[in-house]
Amino acid sequence: QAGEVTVFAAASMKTALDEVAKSWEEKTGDSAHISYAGSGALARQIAAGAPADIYISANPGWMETVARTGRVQAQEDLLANRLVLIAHDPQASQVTIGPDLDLEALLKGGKLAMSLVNSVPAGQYGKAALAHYGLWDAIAPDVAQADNVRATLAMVALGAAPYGITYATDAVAEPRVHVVATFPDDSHPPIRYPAARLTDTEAAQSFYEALTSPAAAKIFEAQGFHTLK
Amino acid sequence: MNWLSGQDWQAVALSLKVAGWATALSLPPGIFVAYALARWRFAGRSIVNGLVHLPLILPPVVTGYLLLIGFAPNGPIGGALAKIGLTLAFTWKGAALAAGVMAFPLMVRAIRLAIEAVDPKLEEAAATLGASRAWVFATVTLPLIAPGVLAGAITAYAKAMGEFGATITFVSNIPGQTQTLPLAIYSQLQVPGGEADAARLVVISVTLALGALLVSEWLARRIAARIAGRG
Amino acid sequence: MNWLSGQDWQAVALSLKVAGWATALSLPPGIFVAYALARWRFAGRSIVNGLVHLPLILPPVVTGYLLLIGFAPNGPIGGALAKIGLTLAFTWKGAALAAGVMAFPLMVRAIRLAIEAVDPKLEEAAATLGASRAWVFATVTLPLIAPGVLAGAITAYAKAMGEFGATITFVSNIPGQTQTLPLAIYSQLQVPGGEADAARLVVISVTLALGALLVSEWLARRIAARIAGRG
Amino acid sequence: MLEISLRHRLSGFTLDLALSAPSGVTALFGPSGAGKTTVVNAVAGLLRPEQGRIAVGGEVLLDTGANICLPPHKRRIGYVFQDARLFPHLSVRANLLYGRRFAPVSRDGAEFDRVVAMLGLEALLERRPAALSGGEKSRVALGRALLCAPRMLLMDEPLAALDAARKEEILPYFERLRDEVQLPILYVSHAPAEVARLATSVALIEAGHLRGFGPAREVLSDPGLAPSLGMREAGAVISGQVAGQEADGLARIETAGGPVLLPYPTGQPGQALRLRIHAGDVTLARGRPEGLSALNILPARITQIRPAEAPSVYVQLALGPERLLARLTTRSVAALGLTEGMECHAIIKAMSVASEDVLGR
Amino acid sequence: MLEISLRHRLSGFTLDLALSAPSGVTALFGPSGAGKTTVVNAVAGLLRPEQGRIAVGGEVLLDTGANICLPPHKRRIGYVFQDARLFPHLSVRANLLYGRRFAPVSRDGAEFDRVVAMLGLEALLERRPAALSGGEKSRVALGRALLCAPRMLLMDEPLAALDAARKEEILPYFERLRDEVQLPILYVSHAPAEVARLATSVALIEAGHLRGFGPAREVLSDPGLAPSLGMREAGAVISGQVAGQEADGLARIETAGGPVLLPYPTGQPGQALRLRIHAGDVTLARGRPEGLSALNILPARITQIRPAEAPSVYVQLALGPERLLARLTTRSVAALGLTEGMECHAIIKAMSVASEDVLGR
Ligand SMILES: Nc1ncnc2c1ncn2[C@@H]1O[C@H](COP(=O)(O)OP(=O)(O)OP(=O)(O)O)[C@@H](O)[C@H]1O
Ligand SMILES: Nc1ncnc2c1ncn2[C@@H]1O[C@H](COP(=O)(O)OP(=O)(O)OP(=O)(O)O)[C@@H](O)[C@H]1O
Ligand SMILES: [Mg+2]
Ligand SMILES: [Mg+2]
Repeated sequence: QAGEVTVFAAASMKTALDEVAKSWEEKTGDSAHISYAGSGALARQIAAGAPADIYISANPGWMETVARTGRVQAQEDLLANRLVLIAHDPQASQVTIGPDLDLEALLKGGKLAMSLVNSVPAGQYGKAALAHYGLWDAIAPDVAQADNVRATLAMVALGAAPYGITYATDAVAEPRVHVVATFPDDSHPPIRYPAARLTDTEAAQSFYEALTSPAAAKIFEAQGFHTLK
Repeated sequence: MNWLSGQDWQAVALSLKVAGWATALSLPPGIFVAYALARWRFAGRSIVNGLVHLPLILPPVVTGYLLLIGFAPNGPIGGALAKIGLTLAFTWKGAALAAGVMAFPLMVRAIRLAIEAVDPKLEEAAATLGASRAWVFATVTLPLIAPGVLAGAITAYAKAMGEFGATITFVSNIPGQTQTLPLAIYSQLQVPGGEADAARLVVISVTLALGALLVSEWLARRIAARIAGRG
Repeated sequence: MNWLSGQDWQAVALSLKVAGWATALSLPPGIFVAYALARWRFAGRSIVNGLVHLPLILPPVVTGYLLLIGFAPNGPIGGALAKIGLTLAFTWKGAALAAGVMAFPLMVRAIRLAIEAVDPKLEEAAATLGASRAWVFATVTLPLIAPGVLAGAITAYAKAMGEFGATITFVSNIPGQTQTLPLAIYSQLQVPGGEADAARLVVISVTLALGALLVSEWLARRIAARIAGRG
Repeated sequence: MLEISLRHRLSGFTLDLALSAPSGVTALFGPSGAGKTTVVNAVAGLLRPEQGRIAVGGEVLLDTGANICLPPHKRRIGYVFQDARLFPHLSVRANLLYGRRFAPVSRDGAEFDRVVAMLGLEALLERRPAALSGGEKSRVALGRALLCAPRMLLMDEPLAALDAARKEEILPYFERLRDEVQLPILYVSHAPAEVARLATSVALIEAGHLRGFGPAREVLSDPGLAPSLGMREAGAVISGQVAGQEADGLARIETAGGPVLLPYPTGQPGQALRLRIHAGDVTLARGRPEGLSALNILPARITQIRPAEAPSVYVQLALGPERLLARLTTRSVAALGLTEGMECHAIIKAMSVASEDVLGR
Repeated sequence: MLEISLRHRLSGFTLDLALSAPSGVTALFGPSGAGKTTVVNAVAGLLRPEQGRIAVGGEVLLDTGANICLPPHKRRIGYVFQDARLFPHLSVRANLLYGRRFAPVSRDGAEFDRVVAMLGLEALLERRPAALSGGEKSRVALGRALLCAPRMLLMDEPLAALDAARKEEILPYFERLRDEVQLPILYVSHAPAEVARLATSVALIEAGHLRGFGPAREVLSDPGLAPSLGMREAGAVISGQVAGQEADGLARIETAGGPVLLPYPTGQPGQALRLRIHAGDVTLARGRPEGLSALNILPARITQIRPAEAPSVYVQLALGPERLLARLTTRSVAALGLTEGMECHAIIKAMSVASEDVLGR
């Protein structure tokens, strides 16, 4: 009899995780139901007793919330990501991230698209990076914060904002944006995607293992993630 | 049709089910509350009125969060319901509850306006003919407010079809169980280049809601024509 | 008060401004569209009706996305407006637009129901006394639908106070410029342990909207009492 | 028996009256704004007066002292509203049948057909009220109240919107309700002819107070109240008994003043009835006049001559125990030398007593 | 001049009539549901008939052939609706003044005061319609139409809800509008007395068709139309001229049949007027009777004896060029041996000609 697994995963992982799940389903004959939403919403639901078998967060902070419920059977950091500066204009020249970067000149009065800098991980990392170079205070008033990375990406893709800060994984898949710089890893806390197994069913264990299989790693890396094994 | 995946069809079917139940189940209390607000003077009237409007005022995420707190399996109401075998959290029933709660103020507003437009003199006339209050309501008030009830129900249905924030916060986004059309659209938007897929779902969602809207308009028109003596 | 940060106060002030303008500016077109839908038979009536309801049916994110496409500085409408010095994207004006668009269907529904409840015979009577169509509307229809207009406006205001999805998608979240209360609440809720801060803002938001609601109820009641000859 | 005592204040208007009427039709008569509808509403239970007591046939409907106030639907009172108040969403038929469901005894279909035929509603049964003319609406409203098997009827100007011919068809039905079904009726009307024809008692209301109240014959022949009734309409009511129908179609009525001939059938021999004789229609002569077309010449004695609006006077006549009222010019009184106590002849044209002035009982 | 020709179908009812009335008051008379309100609505522009033409004083308001249809607010027609249709959100004062703003000439406040006083609305000016009685509502509706300075008035049973005394105050005002202001009036009524008093022309409508139409005096004295007018109400209209007021208050009117005395002032000497004499009020005698209280005894010649509802007949009399109608029993006709062509005397009590039957002009 086929097993079932319910996965709660950060929305930004959808493309890659769908593929991983598909190949897992094909291999095992089991089926995976993946609920994509914000990491925080999912964490709260798990805390409230949601029937999730696996949780993958885009934010170590929410993983702690889940851990406190005592439901976590196994946990590890699954993936890492990098932060990039993207531009709408295909002709935009490459820049170097550093204390001398004149973002305001780049923006020419436009907005810098980011995710919510106090609550969405991509925004938090971006703010930390800009602050690291002492750029944040000057640029803060010109930052347009979207509620998730995809919305940030959409702003740049549509040209509503000339520049934006997103994950490398998001920039890879969107042809209408161009990466003009990658933030040095030491400019912000490490970007980690922790995964946790919340139940002991066979399917859950099998899926949890599949996440770290070489096949999965290939899929994740094709999307621009770094695998941590 | 090959341009919709099986999962998409699931979302369509689920949305129809969720919006249908949300509308159907909130209609009787909607009518009751609207009637009470329109016609009765009771202590706490303002409080009831405020409560009804709350889902309109609150960001949907907050409403969803409050539902989650209340109706989660380990929440106060959810626990009690679980004992009678009714699980709302993370099921389509919960999605219907969220949609119903979000649509409730719209429904009540429409029905209440309709009730306030009914001439109490007609209800008095029915009473002198021997009809009790309940009977007057069923045979005079209700038929006269039918267009308003229809308007309220269809507004609620449309709202339920489009409800996103409270639903994803309360019942999560589980394909086949709680992934309604708006949630499916959201999921698609998370995929780079998913806009085309999302657009298809948007078209379906709009078609379903507008279809219902047109049918209801036509119905309301017929009712009005009958009352105006043209039918 | 020390339990609200300066940024919170900004959000409160901004929300009031945004909801106020959204309601005020959508009122005249809301009345016009409601009147047209209620009383005129024209080709494309269903289309207009469908368009008006669209923001209700669509997930707010989609509405916001469509607004972004249309009104971005380099978008078709946004570009034209920019030439006359009106920037909507990423400004509070855009937030008002988003809130107004989202609230529009609710407003139109309420006003339309009220118009449909007005006895055309009274309008005929006014016409025989020499009043032109516009004058009949201003002196007979409008006063009679005042409670419905009020209901529509207040529903729209409440909705505008709570609007989140379309606003953040269209004008994003810029503290002091576009961060309305719901956006502030949402940001708080995204932080582990942010519930307490969110709750404070929810209380403020609810107070502001319910206050307006109560005032409008009281006003509507006075108007109704005047019409019923009790005032 | 209908007992009403009410006190109720509206801004700028105070209703304060008490009356106790015998069974039959009690007419409420009075100028516009006098308070008639207010009284009727209180009886129906649609208005709760500040103070009052209302009892019908011994049953107390309202007693503010004892805190009794039956809700309208428990009062079983058929009310014909001044404005028709038809249910706009129901067909005429459904409007008519609305009250049937609540009737304690189930009425047979024959009753429905009878009322529909009397009111001429056959062709309208499937219409909705919006597609009716003003008079048609008021006929449906009338039918609806009649068909709810009430134990009392309230009628607020039920015939105001109807033409004379239609009234003529409906009034006998009201009389039957009063006499055969013994239904107490509270009847508001501005038409003295209707009041005279139907009413057992008449209450004259002015500005919320009772100006006059009593048996119909007394109130209607009271010269002091005549102006309030509308000048042309003062007149007395005399009783009689049908003696028979003569060969040429005239009906013969025996009265205290002698036989009176009327130009239409009035009922079975032996039946008691009342004739309303308008004061303006009575001519007096000292000697018995000859060669007149007028058929009814009754010997009478002048009991009272009372000045009315100049230059006219009311002359009250005794026909045996009955009273008749005549309105003459002062010039005629002088020319004929009429004085109180004098014997004379009252001349009444058969044709001037309209059939609406023949009152059953 | 008022020209109306209409064809309009409603489910189960077809209106098809044409009439061309001289200036003055045109009365629409007929049973409930005959189509009176429908005609009036068409004139007001509230109903667009399938076919038709309507012109007032030469101006075309509607001509379906030429595709002309003035909207209601351009027609400047004051309409007193059968249902009052007051604006519920406006005070009585604001209701009354609603039309003033659109009046081409600004009316002075005196006019307002006059109308308010006539209708007895002084105490009600600040009330809202919901706080008015039925008759008060209809008075306000009347005032509202009168005050909009119309070039024509449509009145659909304006007095149906009013008592006799109030009617008596309002009717002279209507006469003044007709005679002094020369306002054309289309007047719907079920009360023959009102029609007789006001109407220049009478249109009798039955089931959507014209049963009779012509000058008031002809229609009202046409024995064939009498049943439609309500039996008691057949009667002729004769012209006269005020000769003067006698010392005892009686007014003397010169008519073709000789002087007629009436018990109230009727106007200035020399003024032309019309008297409506009810057929039921005319007594005939072959010789000149003596010792009667009746003051008016006019020599006449019988021109026609026509059977009416058995056992009565209509006797048409010639008073010079004028026609009088008497209704007698067949027995009286036989007893007196009345035949056509015979000379006789018509006896009319001064008191039986009510002031409402004295028609200006
Ligand atoms: N919408 C309609 N559909 C069908 N028939 C109608 C409609 N409106 C009116 N009628 C019919 O048209 C006829 C004429 O109506 P109208 O109102 O003109 O009568 P009326 O002469 O004014 O009668 P009343 O004296 O009772 O007011 C009536 O028989 C009525 O039933
Ligand atoms: N809500 C109210 N507030 C103040 N006064 C009122 C109210 N309702 C009625 N009235 C007054 O009460 C009085 C009596 O009204 P009612 O309707 O009983 O009169 P009515 O005798 O039926 O008159 P009509 O013959 O005109 O119908 C009127 O003067 C009216 O103006
Ligand atoms: Mg009344
Ligand atoms: Mg009519």
